[in-house]
Amino acid sequence: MELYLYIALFAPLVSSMFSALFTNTPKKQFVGIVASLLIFTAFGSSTILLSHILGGGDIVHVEMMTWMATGNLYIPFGFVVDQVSVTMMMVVTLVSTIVHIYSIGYMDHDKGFNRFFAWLSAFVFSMMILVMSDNFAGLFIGWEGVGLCSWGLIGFWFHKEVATWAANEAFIMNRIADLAMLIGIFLVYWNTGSLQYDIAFPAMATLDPSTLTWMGIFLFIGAMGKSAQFPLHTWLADAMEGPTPVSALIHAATMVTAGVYLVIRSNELYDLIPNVGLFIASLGAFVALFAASMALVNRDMKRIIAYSTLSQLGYMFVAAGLGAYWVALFHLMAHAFFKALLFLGAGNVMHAMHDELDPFKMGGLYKKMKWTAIMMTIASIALAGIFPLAGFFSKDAILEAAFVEHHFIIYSVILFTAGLTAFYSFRLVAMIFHGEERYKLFGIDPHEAYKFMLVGMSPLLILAIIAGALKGTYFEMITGLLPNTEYHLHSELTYWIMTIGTQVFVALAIMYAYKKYAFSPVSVPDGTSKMENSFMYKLLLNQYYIPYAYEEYIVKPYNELSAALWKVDQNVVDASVDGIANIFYKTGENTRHMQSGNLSTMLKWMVAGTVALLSLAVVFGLAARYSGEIRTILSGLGV
Amino acid sequence: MFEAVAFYLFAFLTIAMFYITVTTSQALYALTALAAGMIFISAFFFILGADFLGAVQIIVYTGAVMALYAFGMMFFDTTREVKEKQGNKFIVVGLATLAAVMVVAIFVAPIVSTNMTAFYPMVEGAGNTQEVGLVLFTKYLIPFEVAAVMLLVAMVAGIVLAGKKMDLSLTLMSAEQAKDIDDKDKKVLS
Amino acid sequence: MEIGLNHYLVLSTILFAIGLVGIMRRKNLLLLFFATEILLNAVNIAFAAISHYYGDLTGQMFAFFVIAIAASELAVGLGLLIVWYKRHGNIDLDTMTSMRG
Amino acid sequence: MLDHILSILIFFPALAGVMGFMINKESMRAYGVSVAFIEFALSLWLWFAFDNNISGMQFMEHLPLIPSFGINYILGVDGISLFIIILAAFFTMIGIASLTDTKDVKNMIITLLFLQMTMIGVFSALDGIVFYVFWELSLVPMLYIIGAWGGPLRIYASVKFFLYTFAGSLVMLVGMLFMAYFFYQATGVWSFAILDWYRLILPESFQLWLFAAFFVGFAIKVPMFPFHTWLPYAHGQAPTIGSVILAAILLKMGTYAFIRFSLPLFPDASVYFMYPIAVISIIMIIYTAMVAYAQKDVKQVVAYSSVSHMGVIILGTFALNVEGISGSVFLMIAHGVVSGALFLLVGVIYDRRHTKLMSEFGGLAHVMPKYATIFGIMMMASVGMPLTINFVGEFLSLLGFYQQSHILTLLAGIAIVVGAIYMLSAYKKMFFGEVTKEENRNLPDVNKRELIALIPLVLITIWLGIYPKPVLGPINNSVESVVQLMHNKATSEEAKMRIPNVSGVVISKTATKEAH
Repeated sequence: MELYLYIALFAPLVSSMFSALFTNTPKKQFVGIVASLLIFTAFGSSTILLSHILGGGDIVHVEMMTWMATGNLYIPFGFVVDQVSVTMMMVVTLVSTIVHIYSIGYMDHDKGFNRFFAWLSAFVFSMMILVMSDNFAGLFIGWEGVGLCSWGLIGFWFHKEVATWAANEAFIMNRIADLAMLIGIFLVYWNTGSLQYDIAFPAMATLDPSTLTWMGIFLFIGAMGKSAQFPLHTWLADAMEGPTPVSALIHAATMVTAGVYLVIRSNELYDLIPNVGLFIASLGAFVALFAASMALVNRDMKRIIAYSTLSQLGYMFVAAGLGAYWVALFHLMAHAFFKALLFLGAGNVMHAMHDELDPFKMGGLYKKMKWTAIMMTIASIALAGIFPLAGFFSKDAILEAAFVEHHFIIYSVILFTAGLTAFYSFRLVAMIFHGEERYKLFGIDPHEAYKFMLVGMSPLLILAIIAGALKGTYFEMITGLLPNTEYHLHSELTYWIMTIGTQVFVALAIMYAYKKYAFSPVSVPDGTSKMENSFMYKLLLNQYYIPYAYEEYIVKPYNELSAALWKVDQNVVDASVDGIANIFYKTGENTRHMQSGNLSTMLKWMVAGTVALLSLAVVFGLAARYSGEIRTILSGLGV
Repeated sequence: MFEAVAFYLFAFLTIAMFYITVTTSQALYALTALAAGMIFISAFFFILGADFLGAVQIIVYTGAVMALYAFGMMFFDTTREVKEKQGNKFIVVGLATLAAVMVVAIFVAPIVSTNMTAFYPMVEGAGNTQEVGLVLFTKYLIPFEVAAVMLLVAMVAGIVLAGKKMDLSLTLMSAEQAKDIDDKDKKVLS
Repeated sequence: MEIGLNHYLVLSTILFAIGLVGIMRRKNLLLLFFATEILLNAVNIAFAAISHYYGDLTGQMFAFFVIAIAASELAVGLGLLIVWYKRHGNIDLDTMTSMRG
Repeated sequence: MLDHILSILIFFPALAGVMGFMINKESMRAYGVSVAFIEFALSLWLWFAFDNNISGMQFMEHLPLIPSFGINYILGVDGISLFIIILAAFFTMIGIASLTDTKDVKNMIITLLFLQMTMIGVFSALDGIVFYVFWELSLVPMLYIIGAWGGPLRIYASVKFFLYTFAGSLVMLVGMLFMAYFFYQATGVWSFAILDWYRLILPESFQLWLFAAFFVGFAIKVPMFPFHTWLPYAHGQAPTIGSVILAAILLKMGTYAFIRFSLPLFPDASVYFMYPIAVISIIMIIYTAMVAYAQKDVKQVVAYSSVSHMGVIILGTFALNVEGISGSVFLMIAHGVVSGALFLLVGVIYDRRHTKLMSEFGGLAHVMPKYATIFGIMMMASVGMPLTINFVGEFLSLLGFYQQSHILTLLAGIAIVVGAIYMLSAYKKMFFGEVTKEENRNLPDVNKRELIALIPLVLITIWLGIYPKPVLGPINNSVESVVQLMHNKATSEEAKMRIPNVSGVVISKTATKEAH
């Protein structure tokens, strides 16, 4: 099994390095194909590992080599394939295989084709390290690695100012969180003496709760950065400047879920500190609502999907925070499938619309892009959580968990958000595929994507539909590692009322979206309508003015402070050094007149100098001679 | 008693002579006063029983040094009154006194405070010259020889330095002529 | 009245002071040399006196060497002085400013 | 030969430098490269022959110079100095190989060879006076390099560099003399041998003063805030090769000396001053990082970033535990490689455009993709990306210091955020966007000679990032013995508590035994 582990881990690295060889050469189709094949190999190995684990096999745990060892610290490159990581591996390799295949078509005309695959495969490698590592340091390698690849991929079109800006923003914002994560790791090390999961977690049980709380908080702040939780969320929407496959893979399916993975991985820690868990859940619920509200009015297709991702991450944190780790992981998995599908569909639409992102300028695309439309619609249904698609099972489980745990505020918030989710998803679908063909006004001639891209997307489509059916198998497997908290309502009746109620609520939201955007005329907003001028609309459209606030109250002061500090450096620190030098210089300059060249004067100075030295000698001589007496006098004076 | 009278007398005379030396505006007076002062100092040496040193003092200083000065002065325009700008007298005198007191204090303090024993005690029953000879040619032989060589070198140096163009009277020469000679010197040297 | 070492030392100090005054006052190089001689002689008296009162000949030896050195210094110094005078026509200290800083 | 390998390492370049006067101009570069290569090979041999399991000094040489004052020519290496010596040899080689068409190449190479002598001398000297002599001598070639081959303000910069560091080291010299005097007082024999000093247990009040005296010398060299202002000038005016050597090796003298002198000699004072120094380091980290962000000149960005990283090294050193000190020693190597490489990279673009202003660039990734890639790798290493060399050092330094203070570590950790800010924004300004300046449109990409210099650095950066063990192992052994020594020597309660007791007690004793 170890062989498969290594194949799964290193095939993406090989793919990345292979593609990197061709970075500076013109586009080569085979680079994409080879990369896709290698990632598929990784997928195959992951599948074998999954079946091994499913078949009740032992956890595969290897230690490749030492990384850092000094003092008592010992960090190896160790990898573990257990129930949690194998699930993540499956998600990562599956989605990335599809995205790789899709990218062959999507990046067809881009001159950075080869470079794209190098970055993309590197990302997969980092992600694999992240999920497979058996210690916190290894996790951190992957953590930073995905950050790096995300930076490279958001800024892939580096000639665009916005893209590079967004890349830097993402990187720096993640760095802030990484700092907290690093502190969390230090806390773990100094308190448990190891960074290995299998040593550190059992050792935590005996620790002081306040230490554990800090540990949990710092690790969670780390997770917040990667998973773009409030207040570190702004980078995710801006990250949509990257190529769409990147958005699908990194900013929907895999990287952003790393935070959730971390919390799930640290379940033994968070079980000990339910207060932090509650905080995580509350923040998750808040973000779910907060992000969904921003998605309601946004006019950028990809940003809408990004906000929906954010919102769904909130759901996952609700589950994880409430201790329903397996539910969180299940939602993570299901979400990866339908969200990637949604993004890839959006990519098709973008391609067709020549990189136009405003859904108001689309409409009626169903006729031109039938398959894409079907896929996106199904993905949206799954996202909305309609029976029997994937979203239903996972989201319903989260709602149940919140209800059973008696966190009714959280429950009602996420229930309400579910309605919002349905509304904005179908607002998007309706505006893109139905209604008037507004794109004609802009002289665009849309076309369906390549066949192989659509075929490549189909596994996601299937999984988005049937993932729910896997819930039973999944539950059996995952509870081998995670706490098997099952959430059963006390009465059947409540369960049915809740489920059906939710479904009806969601369906109504969908219908409302269709009514408003598909069956009634939609015009391109020009800032005149009453709704557009309302306070709420503006607030939502400007993302609660948070990016503005960051710009105004953090970025600008930082710039100014930096400039000011530079001035300080030159005019205070350096100037004082030069000032000291100048004192000597001036002294020399002023006493130069003593050196008049008049020997007679010099003789006088000489005698004066002799007198001075002699008197010093006398004084010190006397002081040394009478040191005892002097000391008595001084001590008498209280010195 | 005799000793005291002699000491005070000579002390007064020496101080007076040297005072004249440093204050007078006539170079010849200064020279004469200095020579006289030197002879009076030798008197102290005799009083202190350092007969040999006294003799040397008279021979070297009054005989050789003063003669050299006198000859040297022939080259210079000594009839001219020495004009000197005067600075602050108090500073000069004050500094001088301070320095003198401290030098003497510093060097003498250890001698006075610790009971020094003589390294080369006077030999009983021998004359001063004999004693000096004994010490000088045993313990101080090498310094003595070095001093001899130094004197020789100094003599040669003095002759070489002063002896060039002795046939020309530099005092009576015009500035141009002097310069010509000077230039020739330089050429020869280079 | 006994004349002691201190008397001689005081005398030596006075003479030394006079010499220093001369050094600082005099502008004529020749007279400056005179002042140096005074300094040396002042010290010689002290040496001889200490030698006498401690019964140690070292003091006299030193005085002896001082005289030797004074003589050689004079020989060279006077030579230099004459050369200088030949070049510049005077031996005034105030005109020697080539060492101006 | 192996018995005298350190002397050979020190004096071979100097000798070769003297011989260099006889070489004619055309073949000088080949001569310089081959001398530097032989030297590097020798240093590798030193590593090969180095016994990783011994924590004390190895290859000791002993030659009396002024025995009555205990000044002897004593050399030796341990895990702490070994790699800096190799790094010095390596960078001299890289530097000479990558020398571009500077005027007076011959003199430059000779100066570099002399500089190499002094650098290796500093890191292998085990006698206070010999150490001091090399320490001061190293200023001279650097003064020439800045003063003769520098930019328009070179005289100011070089004089400032010289006087500033010189003033500091004089205070250090006083400290050393007192140390030897104290040794004399305690034992009746004079000795300047560092290993002898190690055995002294000083009273705490003495420790504080001596620590302060040594600190001034070291802090200016490092340079620590607020003594850092000579560095940007020196870097700004120095030619590429000067900056590379300065950043890669010369600055390490200060941090190395902290570990060699301050910690083992004054354990109580180290504990006493730990918090103030940590605060200075943190100011240094954040403040210089922000100043770096405000720079318009890319070389100044790298210069200030280098100061910022030195802050982390100091912090790791004053963690006073094995993790932190090992980390800081490793970070010295890492910082040498990375900032050296960054200065070389800046030199590459300066050779082409004769400007270092970032506003003159933009969109370089289009025209010079290889250059952008290498710069990107080095930038990421500088930012502290895991699996690059810098991360190992930074991680360990911060991890170590976390044991001493949580909140200060959190503040110091801001380094990874602010570091990313200035580096990424500089990278963005230089490489991203459209090509705006016409002059940039046809810039040639990195050429062979530059690649020869840069590729090894990239490889080292990644190799030691993934597998630091060959370097970290020996470092760890020696650091353990230093920490143990400190623990044994510490007199105050607090110091005993702060400095951990490493299990391998025997090691430090053998180390001192070898000295005699």
